[in-house]
Amino acid sequence: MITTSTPAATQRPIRLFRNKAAKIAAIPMILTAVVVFMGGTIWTIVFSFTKSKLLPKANFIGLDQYDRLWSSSKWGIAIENLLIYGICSLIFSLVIGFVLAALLDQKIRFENTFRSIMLYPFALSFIVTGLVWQWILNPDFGIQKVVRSMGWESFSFDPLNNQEIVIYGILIAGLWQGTGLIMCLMLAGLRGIDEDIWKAARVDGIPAWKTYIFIVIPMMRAVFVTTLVIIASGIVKLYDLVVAQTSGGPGIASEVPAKYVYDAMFLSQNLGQGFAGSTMMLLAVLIVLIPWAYMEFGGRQRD
Amino acid sequence: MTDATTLATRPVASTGLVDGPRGGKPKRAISPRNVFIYGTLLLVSIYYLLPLYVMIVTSLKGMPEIRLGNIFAPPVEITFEPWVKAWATACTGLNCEGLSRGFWNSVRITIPSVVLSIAIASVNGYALANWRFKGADVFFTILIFGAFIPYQVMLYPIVILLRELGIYGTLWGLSLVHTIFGMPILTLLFRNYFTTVPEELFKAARVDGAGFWGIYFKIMLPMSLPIFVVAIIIQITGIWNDFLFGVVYTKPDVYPMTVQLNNIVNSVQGVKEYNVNMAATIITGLVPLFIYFVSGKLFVRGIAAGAVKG
Amino acid sequence: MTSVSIRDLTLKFGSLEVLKSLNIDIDEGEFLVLLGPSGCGKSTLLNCIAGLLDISDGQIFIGGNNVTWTEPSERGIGMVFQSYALYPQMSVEGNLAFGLKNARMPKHEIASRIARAAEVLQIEPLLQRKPAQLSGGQRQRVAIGRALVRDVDVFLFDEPLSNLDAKLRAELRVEIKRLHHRLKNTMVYVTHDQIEALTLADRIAIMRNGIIQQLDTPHEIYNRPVNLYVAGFMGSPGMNFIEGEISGAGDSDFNFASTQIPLARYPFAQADRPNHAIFGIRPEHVSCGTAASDEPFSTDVEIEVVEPMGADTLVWAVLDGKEFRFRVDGQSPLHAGQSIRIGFDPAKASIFDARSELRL
Amino acid sequence: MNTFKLFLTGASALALSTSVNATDLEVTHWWTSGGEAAAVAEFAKAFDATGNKWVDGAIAGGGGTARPVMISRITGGDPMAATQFNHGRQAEELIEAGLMLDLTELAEKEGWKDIVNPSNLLDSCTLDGRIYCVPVNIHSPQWLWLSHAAFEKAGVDVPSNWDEYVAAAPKLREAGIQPLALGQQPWQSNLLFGAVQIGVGGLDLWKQVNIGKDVDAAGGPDMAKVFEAMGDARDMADGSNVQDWNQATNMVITGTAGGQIMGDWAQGEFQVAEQTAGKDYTCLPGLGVHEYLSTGGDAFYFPKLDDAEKTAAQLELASVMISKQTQVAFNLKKGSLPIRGDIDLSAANDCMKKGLEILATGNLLPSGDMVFSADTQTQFNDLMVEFMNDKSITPEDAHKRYVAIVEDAD
Repeated sequence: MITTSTPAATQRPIRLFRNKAAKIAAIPMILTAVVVFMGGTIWTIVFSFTKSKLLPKANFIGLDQYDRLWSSSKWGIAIENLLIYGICSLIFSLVIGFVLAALLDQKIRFENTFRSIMLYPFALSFIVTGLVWQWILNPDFGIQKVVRSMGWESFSFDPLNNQEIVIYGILIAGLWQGTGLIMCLMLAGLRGIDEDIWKAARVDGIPAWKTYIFIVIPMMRAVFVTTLVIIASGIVKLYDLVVAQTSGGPGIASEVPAKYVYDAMFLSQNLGQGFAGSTMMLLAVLIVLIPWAYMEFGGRQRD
Repeated sequence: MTDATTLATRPVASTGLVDGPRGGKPKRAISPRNVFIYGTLLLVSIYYLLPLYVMIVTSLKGMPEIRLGNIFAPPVEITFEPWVKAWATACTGLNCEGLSRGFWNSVRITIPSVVLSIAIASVNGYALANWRFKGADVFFTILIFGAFIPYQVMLYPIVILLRELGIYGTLWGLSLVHTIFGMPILTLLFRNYFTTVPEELFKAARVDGAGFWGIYFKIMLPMSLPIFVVAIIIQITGIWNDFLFGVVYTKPDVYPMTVQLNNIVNSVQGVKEYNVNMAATIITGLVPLFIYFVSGKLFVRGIAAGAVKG
Repeated sequence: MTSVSIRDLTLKFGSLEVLKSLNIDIDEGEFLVLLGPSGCGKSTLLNCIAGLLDISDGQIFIGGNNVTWTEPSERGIGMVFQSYALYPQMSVEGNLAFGLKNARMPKHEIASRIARAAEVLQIEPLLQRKPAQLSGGQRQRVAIGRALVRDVDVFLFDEPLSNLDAKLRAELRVEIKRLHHRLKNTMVYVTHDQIEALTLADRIAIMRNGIIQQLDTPHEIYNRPVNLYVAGFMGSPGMNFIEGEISGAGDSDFNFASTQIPLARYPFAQADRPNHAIFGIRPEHVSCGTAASDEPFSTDVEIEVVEPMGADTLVWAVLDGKEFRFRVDGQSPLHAGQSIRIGFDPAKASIFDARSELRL
Repeated sequence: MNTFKLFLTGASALALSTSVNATDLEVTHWWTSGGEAAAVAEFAKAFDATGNKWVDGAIAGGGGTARPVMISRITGGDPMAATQFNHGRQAEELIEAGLMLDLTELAEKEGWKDIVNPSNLLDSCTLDGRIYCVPVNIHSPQWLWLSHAAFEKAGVDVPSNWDEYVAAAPKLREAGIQPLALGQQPWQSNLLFGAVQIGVGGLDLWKQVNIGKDVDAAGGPDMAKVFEAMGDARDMADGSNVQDWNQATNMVITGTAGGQIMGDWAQGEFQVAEQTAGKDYTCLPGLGVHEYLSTGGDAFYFPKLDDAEKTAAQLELASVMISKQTQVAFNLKKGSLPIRGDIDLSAANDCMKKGLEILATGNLLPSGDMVFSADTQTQFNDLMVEFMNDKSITPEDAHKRYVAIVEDAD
C-alpha cells in the first residue's frame, strides 16, 4: 500500500520557473520582439505626432503629419503602386511558383538543372536585380533596340520610361528574383502530398488540373501560409529594387511607401513625416497580420 | 522449396493471346504532354537565364562595342579588363582599389552575423516548437510582425539601441542588427522544422533524462542539417548583399563589399561603364551564388522540411 | 505492494477535461493494459504517469513516492513508444547509452547494462548500426532495450506494436510477455488492439472519453462486461445486441418481435429489472446444427453471408428480423440462403438496461 | 528636448575611438564623380602634407544615401571627424544639440570674416554668433551649357540666351539631337526650374517669392510666364532618359544633346573630357538673360570628438581647407568658385571667369538651401519632376501646386 502521508518528493515548482531553461533561451527572442519591434514601433508612432526634422524631438503637433501625408500626391502614388505591385506580385508569385513546381513535379529529367536555373536569382540582391533589369529594359540598349534592329521599327517596350507601366517593369524584375524561392517552397509542399492521392484521382478519372485545384492546393495550407508571409513581407519592404531600377521615376511614377518614408526622413529631413508614413505602413501590416495570428494560434487547440 | 511450390501450384495453361494491346504500353518520347512541359520549362529558363547571360556578356565587352552592338550579342573581342577594373582599380572617392577593398570586410561581417543569428534563431524555434510556454505565441506573433517592418523605419531606434548597449560602430553591433532582422523568418523556419520532428523522440529524450540543452545539442541539432543549410544560405545571401546596415552601422575601414559596389555603380565618371558595373555585380554575387550552387540539394530538402508543416 | 498509484487524476486543456478524476492502483509486477479507441485518453494518461504532461489535479505515486511534480527521468520509469523514437543519428549502442550517460553513470556500468539488455533482447549483432539500418521489429527491440537498461521497476508502453505488420506483432507480443515473466516488472501498456490486451494483461482498464469504464481481469471483462460499451468494444466480431422487453419478475423472458428467450438461467445482479433491455450474446457462444437443439434456447435463422476465416467461419444470419452473427467450425459446409437451427445458453449472455446501458 | 540633448551628449561620452593613430581623420562626403574625386584629392593631399592622414569615407549616391550615415553615426556616438554638408539650414539641429565642434576661435584667429567672399557664406555657417562650418566652395546652379557640335550639326548658330535656344529646338530635333538633356533625379528638375525662374522671371520676382515667400507674387502673371517656359523646357527634354546629371552632361559633351541646365559643377566634366569653353561648348549664367547667380555651396562640419589630439587635427583640417593654396587647387578641379576673394585664379577658364565677374559685381542671390528647408525643397523637387515627366499636368496646374507649397513653406 502506498503511504499517502509521504511528503511531496519535490516542492511544487513555481509557474514562472517551469520550463526555466526554455524561457531563458527565449529571452533573446522576447527582447527582440518587445524591445526592438514593439519598442521601435511605439517610438515611431509617438514621434509621428511631432514636428521632428533632422533629429527626433518631442514637440507634438497632433495629426498634422498625417494631414500632410494624405494630401500628398506622392504618397497617393506610392500607395497605389504598392497596391498594384502587391496584388500582382502576390498573384503572379503564387501562380508562377505553383505552376513551375507542378511542372517540375512531373518526374521530368534535368529537374535539378531547371530548379537551379529558377532559384539562382534569389542569391542576388535587389540592387543587382534592379541594375540588370534596368539595363535590359533600357530602350536604347535593351530589348526594344534589339527588336527594332531586327526590323520591327515601331516596336515599343520601355516600361521604365513610361509613367503608366513603370511599376510593371519593376514587377518583372521582382518576380525574376523571387519566384524561384516560391517555386521551391511549393515543390516541397507538393512532395509532401501523399502519393495515394494521385492514384485515387487517376482511378477516379479526375483531370490533373482539377486534382491540383480542388484537392492538392487545399492540402498545402501550411506551405501557402509560409509563402504568404515571405511574399508579403517582401512587398511591404519593397525599396531597393525601385531605387536601383528607377529611383522612383520617371517623375514620381514608381514611388513606393518605403521610399517615401526613407526620402522624408533623410532627404527632406522631416522625420515626423517619415514616421507618419511608416506608422501607416505598420498599421496596414497589423490589419493583415492579426487575423493570421488568430487563425494560427487562437482557433487551434493545443494537443 | 521453390520446386515444391511450383509443383504444388496448379499450372494454368496458356489459352493464347488475342489481338489488341499486349505487354508494356508504348511510350513516345515526344508526346504532346512532354512537348508542353519541356517547352514551358525551356521558355521559363530563358527568362531566368537572360539577365545572367547579359551580365556575363556585357562584362566581357569593351565600352565601344557596348555602345554599338546589341546587348544580347556575344562579345566580338573578349576582354577581361572590366573584371580587373571592378576588382582592383575602380575608384570611389580617393580609393581606387575596386571591390577587393571590401571583400574581406564582407567576410568578417558575414561570418559572425550568420553564426550568431542562426544560433539564436534555432534555439528560439526549438523552444517555440517543443517547449511551449505561456505567452510564447504572443511573442512569436510580434516577431513575425517584425518581418514586415521596413528596415529604413528602424534605422533610428536601432541607433539608439546600439548606442545604449555601447556597441555602436562595432562589428558586434552590426552582427546584432543582422541577428535581429534575420530572426523573424529564421525562427519561423526553425519552428516549423522542429515541429516535424516526432514528438515521441522528444519525449523519449526527456525520459532519458536530457534537459532543454541536452535535447537541443544531442538530439535536435544532429538531425537538423537541412534546415541549417537553408538558414545559412538565406543569411549569407541576405547579409552579404546588405548595403544599408553595412554603411550606416559601421565605418569606412570595415565597409562591406556592397558599399564599394554601390560606389562603383553610382559614381558615374562621364559615361556609365556598364561593363565594369556588370563585372562588379557578378563578382559581388559570386559568394552567395557559389554557396547556393554547392548546397542546392540540401537547400531544397531543408525548405521542404521548414515550410511544409506549420 | 502497490507499484503505481493514481489518485483523482484530472487533466484539463483549457476548459476541455481530458482525464476525469481517475483512480488506479497497480500492483508490483502487474501487467496493466489501458485499452480504448483512439482519443479516449489512454495515451494521455500514460504520458501523465511518465511526467511528460503536467496534470491539473490529483496525485501520482510510483514505488511509494509521490512523483506528481518529479521530472520524467527521475520517476523510475522506462518508456517505449509507438514510433520507436530512436535517436536517428546515434548507433543502437548510443541509443541505449544515452539515458545512462545523462545520469552520469560510470562507463563500465553502462557497458555491462547494455550487454545484458542486448543479450536479453538478442540484439548484440546490431549494436553498432544506426536505426535507419534496422527493420521495424529490430527497432522496437532496441526501443524496449532503451527502457530495459534503465533498470527501473515500471515500464510504460505506448502502443509499441501498432507500427508493425501482423506477423511481427504476434511475435513481439509473445516476446513482451516472456520478458514480463522474466523481469517481473510492473508494466503499463497502452493499446487499441484487444487481442494484445487480452493476451498480455493481468488486468485491463477500458477507457472512454477520459473515464475508466471497467478495470478487471481479461476474463471478467470478456465474460462480464459492466456496460454496453465494454461489451461492444471487446470481442471480434462483436457481440450480438438485440433490443427488447423483459417480462415477468422471477423466471422472466426476453421478448422481441415474435421470439421469446427464457432468462431463467441468467444470473441477474439485482432483483428489480427495467422493462426495456438489450440482450447480448457473443457469436462464439452460439452453437448450430444438431448441437443447437441441446441448448436452453434454439431457433431457426436464415443465412445471408458466409465468411470462411480458415480455422472457423463467421456466419451472418437473420434472427426474427434482426441481424445475427455466429461462429461455426471452419469445416462446416454452410452457404448463403440456407436456413439453419442455432441455439445458445442465456447464462452466457449479457443483459443491459436499455436506458443506463449498465449490466443487469 | 532637454532630455534628448542629455542623452545625446551622454552617448557621445561613450563614443568608441578605435583608431590607433590619433591623427587619422575620417572624412565623409559624397563626391565620387570624376571631377569631384579629383578635387577631393587636393584636400587630402594638402591635409596629409601636415603630417596627418585623411581617411576617405566616400559614399556614392548623393546626400540621400550619405545623410543617414552621417546622422546615425553622429547620434550613435561614433562620429566621423569631418563631414560634408550643404551649408544652409541642414545642419542646424545638430549644432543646436551640441554635437558639432565650435570653430569660432580658429575663425577669429585666421580672420575668416574678412577673407570669405561673399560674406553670406559664412553667415550660413553661423548660429548664435558662433561658427560651426568651413565653406569650401561656391556653387551656382543657374547655368546653361550648350554643345557647339550639336548646333553645328543642326545648322544653327549657338544661341546666346534662353529664347534663341527655345527657337532652335525644332531644328535640333530634326537633326536627331536631343534639344535639352535632363537627368531623371528630382533635384535636377527643380534646379532647372530655379534657373528658369531667375532667367525668365528676373531678380525681383525671385526675391519676392523665395525670400519674401510672397504668395501673391508666386501666383502672379510673371510666375505664370516662368511656368510657360517650363512647359517649353519639358517639350525640349522629352526623350531624355538618363538618370544622373553627369550622364546628361555627357550627352552635351558628345553632342547628342544640344544643351543642359546644370550647376557650375558640370564644368568639371567638360574639363575631364578635355573640352575648351568657347570652342567646344558655351556656358550661359542665368540662361544668358538675367546674369544673376545664386550662391550656395558645400561646407564641412566637424562633429565633436572627445579626443584632444583629434580635435586639434580637426582644426588643422579646417584651416587647410580654407587656405589659399588649397582653395585654388580644389576649386580648379571642382569647377566651382573659391570662397575667398583674395586669390588669383588666372588659371581659370572662360566659364569660371564669367562666374568670378558676376561674383565681383555682386549680382548674387542666396541659394535655395539657405532660404528653404530641406523639406520644402523636396516638395519642390517632387512637383517639378512630376511636372517634367507627366504631360497631363498643365503649366497652370503646376503653378497652382507651386503656390500651395510656397504658402506652407518654412
